[in-house]
Amino acid sequence: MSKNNYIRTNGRAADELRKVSIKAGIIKNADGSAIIEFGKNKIIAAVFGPKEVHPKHMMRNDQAIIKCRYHMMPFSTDTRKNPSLSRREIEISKVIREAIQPAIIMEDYPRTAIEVYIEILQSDGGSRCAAINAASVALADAGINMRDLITACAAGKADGKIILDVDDVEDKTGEADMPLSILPNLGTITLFQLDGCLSEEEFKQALEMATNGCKKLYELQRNALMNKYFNNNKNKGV
Amino acid sequence: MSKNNYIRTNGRAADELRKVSIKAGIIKNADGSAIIEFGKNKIIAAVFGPKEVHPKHMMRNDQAIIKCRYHMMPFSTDTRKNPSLSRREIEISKVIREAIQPAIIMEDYPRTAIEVYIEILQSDGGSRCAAINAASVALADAGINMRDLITACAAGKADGKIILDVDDVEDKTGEADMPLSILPNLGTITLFQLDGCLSEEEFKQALEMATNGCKKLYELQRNALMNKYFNNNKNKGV
Amino acid sequence: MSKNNYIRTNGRAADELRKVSIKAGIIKNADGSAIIEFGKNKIIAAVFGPKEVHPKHMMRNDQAIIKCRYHMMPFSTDTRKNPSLSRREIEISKVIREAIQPAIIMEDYPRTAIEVYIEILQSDGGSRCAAINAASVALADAGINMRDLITACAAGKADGKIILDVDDVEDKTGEADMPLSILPNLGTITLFQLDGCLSEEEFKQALEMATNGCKKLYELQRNALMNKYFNNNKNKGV
Amino acid sequence: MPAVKKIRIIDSMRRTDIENSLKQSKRLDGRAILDYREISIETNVLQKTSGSASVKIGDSEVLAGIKVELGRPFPDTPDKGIIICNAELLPICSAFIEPGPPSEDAIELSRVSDRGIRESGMIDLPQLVIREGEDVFAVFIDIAVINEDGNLFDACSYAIAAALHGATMPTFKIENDKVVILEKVKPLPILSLPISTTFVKIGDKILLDPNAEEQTMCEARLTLVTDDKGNFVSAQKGKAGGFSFKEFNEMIEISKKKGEEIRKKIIKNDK
Amino acid sequence: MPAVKKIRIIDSMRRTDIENSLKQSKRLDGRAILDYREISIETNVLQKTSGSASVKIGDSEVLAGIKVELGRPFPDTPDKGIIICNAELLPICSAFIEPGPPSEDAIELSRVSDRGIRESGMIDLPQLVIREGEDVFAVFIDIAVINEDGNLFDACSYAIAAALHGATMPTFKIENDKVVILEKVKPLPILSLPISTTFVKIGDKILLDPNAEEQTMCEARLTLVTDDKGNFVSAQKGKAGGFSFKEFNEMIEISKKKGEEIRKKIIKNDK
Amino acid sequence: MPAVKKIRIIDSMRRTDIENSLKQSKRLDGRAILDYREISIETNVLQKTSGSASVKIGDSEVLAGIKVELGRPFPDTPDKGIIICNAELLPICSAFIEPGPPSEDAIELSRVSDRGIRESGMIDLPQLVIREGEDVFAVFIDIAVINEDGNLFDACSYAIAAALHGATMPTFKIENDKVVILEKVKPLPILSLPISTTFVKIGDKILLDPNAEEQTMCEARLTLVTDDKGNFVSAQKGKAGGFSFKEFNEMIEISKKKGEEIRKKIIKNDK
Repeated sequence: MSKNNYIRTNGRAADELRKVSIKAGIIKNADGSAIIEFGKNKIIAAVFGPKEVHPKHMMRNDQAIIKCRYHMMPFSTDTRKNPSLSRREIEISKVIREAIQPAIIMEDYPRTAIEVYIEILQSDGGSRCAAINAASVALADAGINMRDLITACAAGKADGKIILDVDDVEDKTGEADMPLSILPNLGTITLFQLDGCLSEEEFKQALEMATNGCKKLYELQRNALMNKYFNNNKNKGV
Repeated sequence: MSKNNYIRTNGRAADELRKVSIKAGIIKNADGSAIIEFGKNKIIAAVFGPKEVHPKHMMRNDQAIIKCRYHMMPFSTDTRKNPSLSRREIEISKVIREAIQPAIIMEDYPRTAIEVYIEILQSDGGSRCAAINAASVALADAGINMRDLITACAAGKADGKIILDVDDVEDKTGEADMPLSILPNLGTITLFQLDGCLSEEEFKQALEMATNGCKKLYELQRNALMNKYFNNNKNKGV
Repeated sequence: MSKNNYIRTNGRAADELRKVSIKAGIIKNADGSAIIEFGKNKIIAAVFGPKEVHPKHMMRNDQAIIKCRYHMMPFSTDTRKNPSLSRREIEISKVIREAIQPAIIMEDYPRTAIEVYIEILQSDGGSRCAAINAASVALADAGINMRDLITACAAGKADGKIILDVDDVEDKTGEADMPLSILPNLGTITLFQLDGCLSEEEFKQALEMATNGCKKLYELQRNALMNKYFNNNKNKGV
Repeated sequence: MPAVKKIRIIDSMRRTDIENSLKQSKRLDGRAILDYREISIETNVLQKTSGSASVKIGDSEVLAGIKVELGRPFPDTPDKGIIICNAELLPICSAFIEPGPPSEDAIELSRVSDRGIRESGMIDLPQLVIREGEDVFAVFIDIAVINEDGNLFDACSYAIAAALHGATMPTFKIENDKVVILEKVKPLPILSLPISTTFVKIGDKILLDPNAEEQTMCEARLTLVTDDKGNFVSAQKGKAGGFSFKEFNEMIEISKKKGEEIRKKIIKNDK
Repeated sequence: MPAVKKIRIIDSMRRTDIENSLKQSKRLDGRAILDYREISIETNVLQKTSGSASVKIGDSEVLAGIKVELGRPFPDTPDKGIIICNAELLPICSAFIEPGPPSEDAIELSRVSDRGIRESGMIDLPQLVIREGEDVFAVFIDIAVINEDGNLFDACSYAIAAALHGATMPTFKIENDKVVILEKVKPLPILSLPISTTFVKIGDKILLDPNAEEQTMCEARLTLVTDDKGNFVSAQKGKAGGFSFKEFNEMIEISKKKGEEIRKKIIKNDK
Repeated sequence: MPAVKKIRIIDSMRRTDIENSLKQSKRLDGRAILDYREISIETNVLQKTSGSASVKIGDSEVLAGIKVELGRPFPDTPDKGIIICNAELLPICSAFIEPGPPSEDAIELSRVSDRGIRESGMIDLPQLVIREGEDVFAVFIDIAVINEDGNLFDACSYAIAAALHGATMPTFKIENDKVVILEKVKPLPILSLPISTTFVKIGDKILLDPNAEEQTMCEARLTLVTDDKGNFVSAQKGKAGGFSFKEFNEMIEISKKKGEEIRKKIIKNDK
């Protein structure tokens, strides 16, 4: 896509993703699950449900409710993270829930809860996008009725250049990070955030680049699901 | 009332109140509300209800329950206050609830909750008394059936003299602070606290002085309510 | 039992208990209670119930549930303890609950809760064992149907020797501590923990020594109950 | 274990009995309306403290323990030691208390006890300073409510007074710019013994020293704290009802007399 | 008081009214779809702060207060001051807000406000350093939501901008190796005024400045923050629905224009 | 998301099947009563740690990560480094685990794991001291339970042993009176490899390595931890039933043998 020859300090081209691998169905006790390795990110998403709603007053008669928790293990970060949920984790839990819900056919599961648990075992830049990709595969693995997969990728700016898929080092030293999630077949933006500074031109360029990144992720998600169901892969475990 | 010519470091006579202004009906979403400026105190009280009781086990079949929260904003104090509720705020919430409840005709509202929320935007000495005056006006503004208004004022001792309406500086350097609230027409004491040291004579003198202060506040409360209902003042907002 | 003449730094023989006194029925508001002084330990156990279960979802239709809380007062330790429940207290609450439950005829009290509250007023080594002995007497004092008393005593190793009933100093400087609780007439081990290092031989020796200690405690527990019921001792209070 | 608190309810027949009895100024336990129940005070009951006391008023029983430890002064009072006072309503004390974070009642009890100490100038705080602005002694006053039968404000007041009166504090030396605590102790500097008296109003009667039933059904409660010199040093009105000014003036008179009686009891006990 | 939150529900008749009106690109309060409600901004409304502002957008009302205090830098940024930004949804502001620990919504509001300040480089953080790695100034930005009628993201953004624009900070000297704060103050170093614009989508319409009803029933929300130079410095999409790319591009254009208008309003207000 | 925990229930038919099978000393998964399930151990699975291991026992799976960071010693052990051990039952691991503050079970698992490390003298704590009383290394041992099918005590024990065996720690220098961490690392000083074996009692049978069903329906549980020299270094009985002394002696014998087998597996794995 990108025509320029700019090479990033991590050796990637401006529009090059980190190495990504996704595997579906790795938690035996979950109804659906996936593990994604995305650069140094190592993230498990597990889905439970549709199941009974607790507490009762959260139940909705016309549709499911989605619960979502994004949680980092203390050993996932450079400096040990306190085990209790930070405000950052609470906010990311919310934006991920809102990013995945548009894909779920909520009215197929009235009076139930669908729980999505995301565990960051090892973190790198872009963990929320990686988590959404894993959660999407886990939802499909759980057999939840969906309109589309949700696929996520960030673009950003570092060293004056618009780049795809910002890693940890680029996030810290760079000028901007813009995570995006879309429903690729429906053309719908379901997560969008921006931290940093972009001109209007750069903003649009980054949005296009992130969208193209999402399309690549979509293929990897589909492969992960096909690998599970057609290779009849019975292996479980991280 | 006071015959002596003692002038306090803040320029007030011994039995002189700080400048007070009360305005009713300033929070659109509340059922009743008031803002009071009392010296440097700037306090909003808002009333919601009568409304459904949560949790259910707190409901009383023969009368309303009153919930009351006194809360200080982090920017209300000289040094920034931690946003979470302190033990002091919890105690003051309790004594204010017990100070205002005797005025409310509780049996008119069985199986309901009346919520009184007090927000200290700017604090000075005597914030609990100022808050009670505002809460009383907010209750009346909400149309809650009441036996009387509740009106509050402190007296105390500073620089060896008994004084009315202790401000922040006098509270810190002074010898005693004695907040009082009464139902002025019923002659009932509903809040009373003392911190500091008073002889029996001084105690009685302070009690009388605070009672007189309450009477002045009562006029200001009535004016605030009349201003709202007779001037048909539609302005809202802090 | 022990034939050797080893004398510990605290003056006790290897298989000698600290001074123990138990008194039943000392908390008027409780359904059953006991205070134990065990060395420097001073511990009250109080039992409430069988009573209604809160929250409802914890109720069991075929048997009682046991709630147990082991709690240390801030003044019970050498350095003041923070008043909130520590992870240590939560774990000990659990192991004590599991130690006493086998003695209770749970199916006699379906749909109820039996609450056991343990307050450490003064702590020394072996507080969990002392607490179990007191809780056992308090349960009997409450008239709860029991298969047996629960009786507890630790053994351990200090200064290279296997010793009975490890006190605070021996616990800190010693090599091992092994608390044990048994149902003495049924010959059942209901609490067992080990911290420290024991060879297989030492392990078995300590287990035997602790078992013998339990038997001595059993007599003291029975005496406490008999003193209450046969001496018709009406005195209450710590 | 969540804190779903059972509420103490006085059934209507019992309530009528209490009220009828009060019409003759008599209480169901035989007391006159201004009588205290039997007060017993025992000191030095806890070994790991610098001072302690067990106090019973009738069937109400509390235990106070003092610990004096190294601490840092608050930034705005670099020249004063620290007081931390905390009362816990233990779940052993009543079927109506559940374990869990401190209830509103426990917080009020703690704070009223704390202010009774602090505002009366009971402890000579400048004497607790080691190095101004750097190191001071912190006096921890922890109270356990062992059995609850009303009037905990007074029980805590007396337990605090008895525990502090005769409490000790460590001595120290400075070595290599560090504070070293020595084995020798000295008396904690106590300047006065404030004593609390608690009234409740039932119908048109003012009662002293309410038991649990009286406290549950009363309309209003008032605690007045007086010091050695007959000054009023702290007060707290409670419950969702009120007092008339006439009632107030009565309670002021009574509290001074009763406070003096009880103070003597505590000082005598400690000799 | 536990946090059992009532949920705001728009009944189906009202919903139909709103939708029918939007078919003609009209809102029930008479606004066109890209109109803001009346915005009023007042500064220096709180005495105990270094800067403050009250902002109303229609019936939404927020109050921001700035306090600048001594602090320690974070270990990984020894050469920068500290920003702490916190927004509270006070229970006075709505029947749908209960007191208690901050809800998910309040945390999102706080963090989006915080990032809007932080990522735009609004405050010149190196200017807040007293001694690198040791002492810095911490800027506390606290926001109280007084009345809630939608679009709090923008109301907070404008209140922050208005409060910081013209805020002061203390001056200091070093004496005996200690930082001494002086009475004299100087302006807080502000580098830019980022301004947020918030859109919602209802059906196929994009609306600016949603009121509470519109925000409750919308499918998706987008906040775009632009700075003085027309750069985009922060963004947040919310709600469990999505936008098309076409809608996105529209909002990008509009936000730049509207941001510029509002920025002028804030700067003018402060003169 | 509140912590309303679903309770695992074994229905009565399944229970009868398990019990009937145990009468012939057989388990439903085909194991003999003293057989472990397949144990797999993989180390160095996490890049941001100083040591890590993934352990599976049948379908139970845990992940341990070690981080070694600068810390301050506890006042009573100025000459020792610090261990902090924490196990989390992640909500992904089971339909019976809800997110929220650690449950009683998680706290017990953490503390038993912690004591297994601490009381066995597994880590040479004096070697972690940088400057006595001032700076030490803190070893954080965090465990994530990824999938739960019983016997987490043993899975955690093996994951800790495997992660610590071969873990590293930083080297440092003192510069201008400050501790500077260097890039070079050295082995974490490990003195022994304690290994846990966990038994449960169902009816009159003692089983090793219970799966989730067996652990749910058992009467009592015992974990015995032995070290390289065959010493017993830690133990924990659990569940609301008991063991006879005869059963106890059996478990003592078995745990030594099994512990030795598993220890070899861990050491071999690490080569």
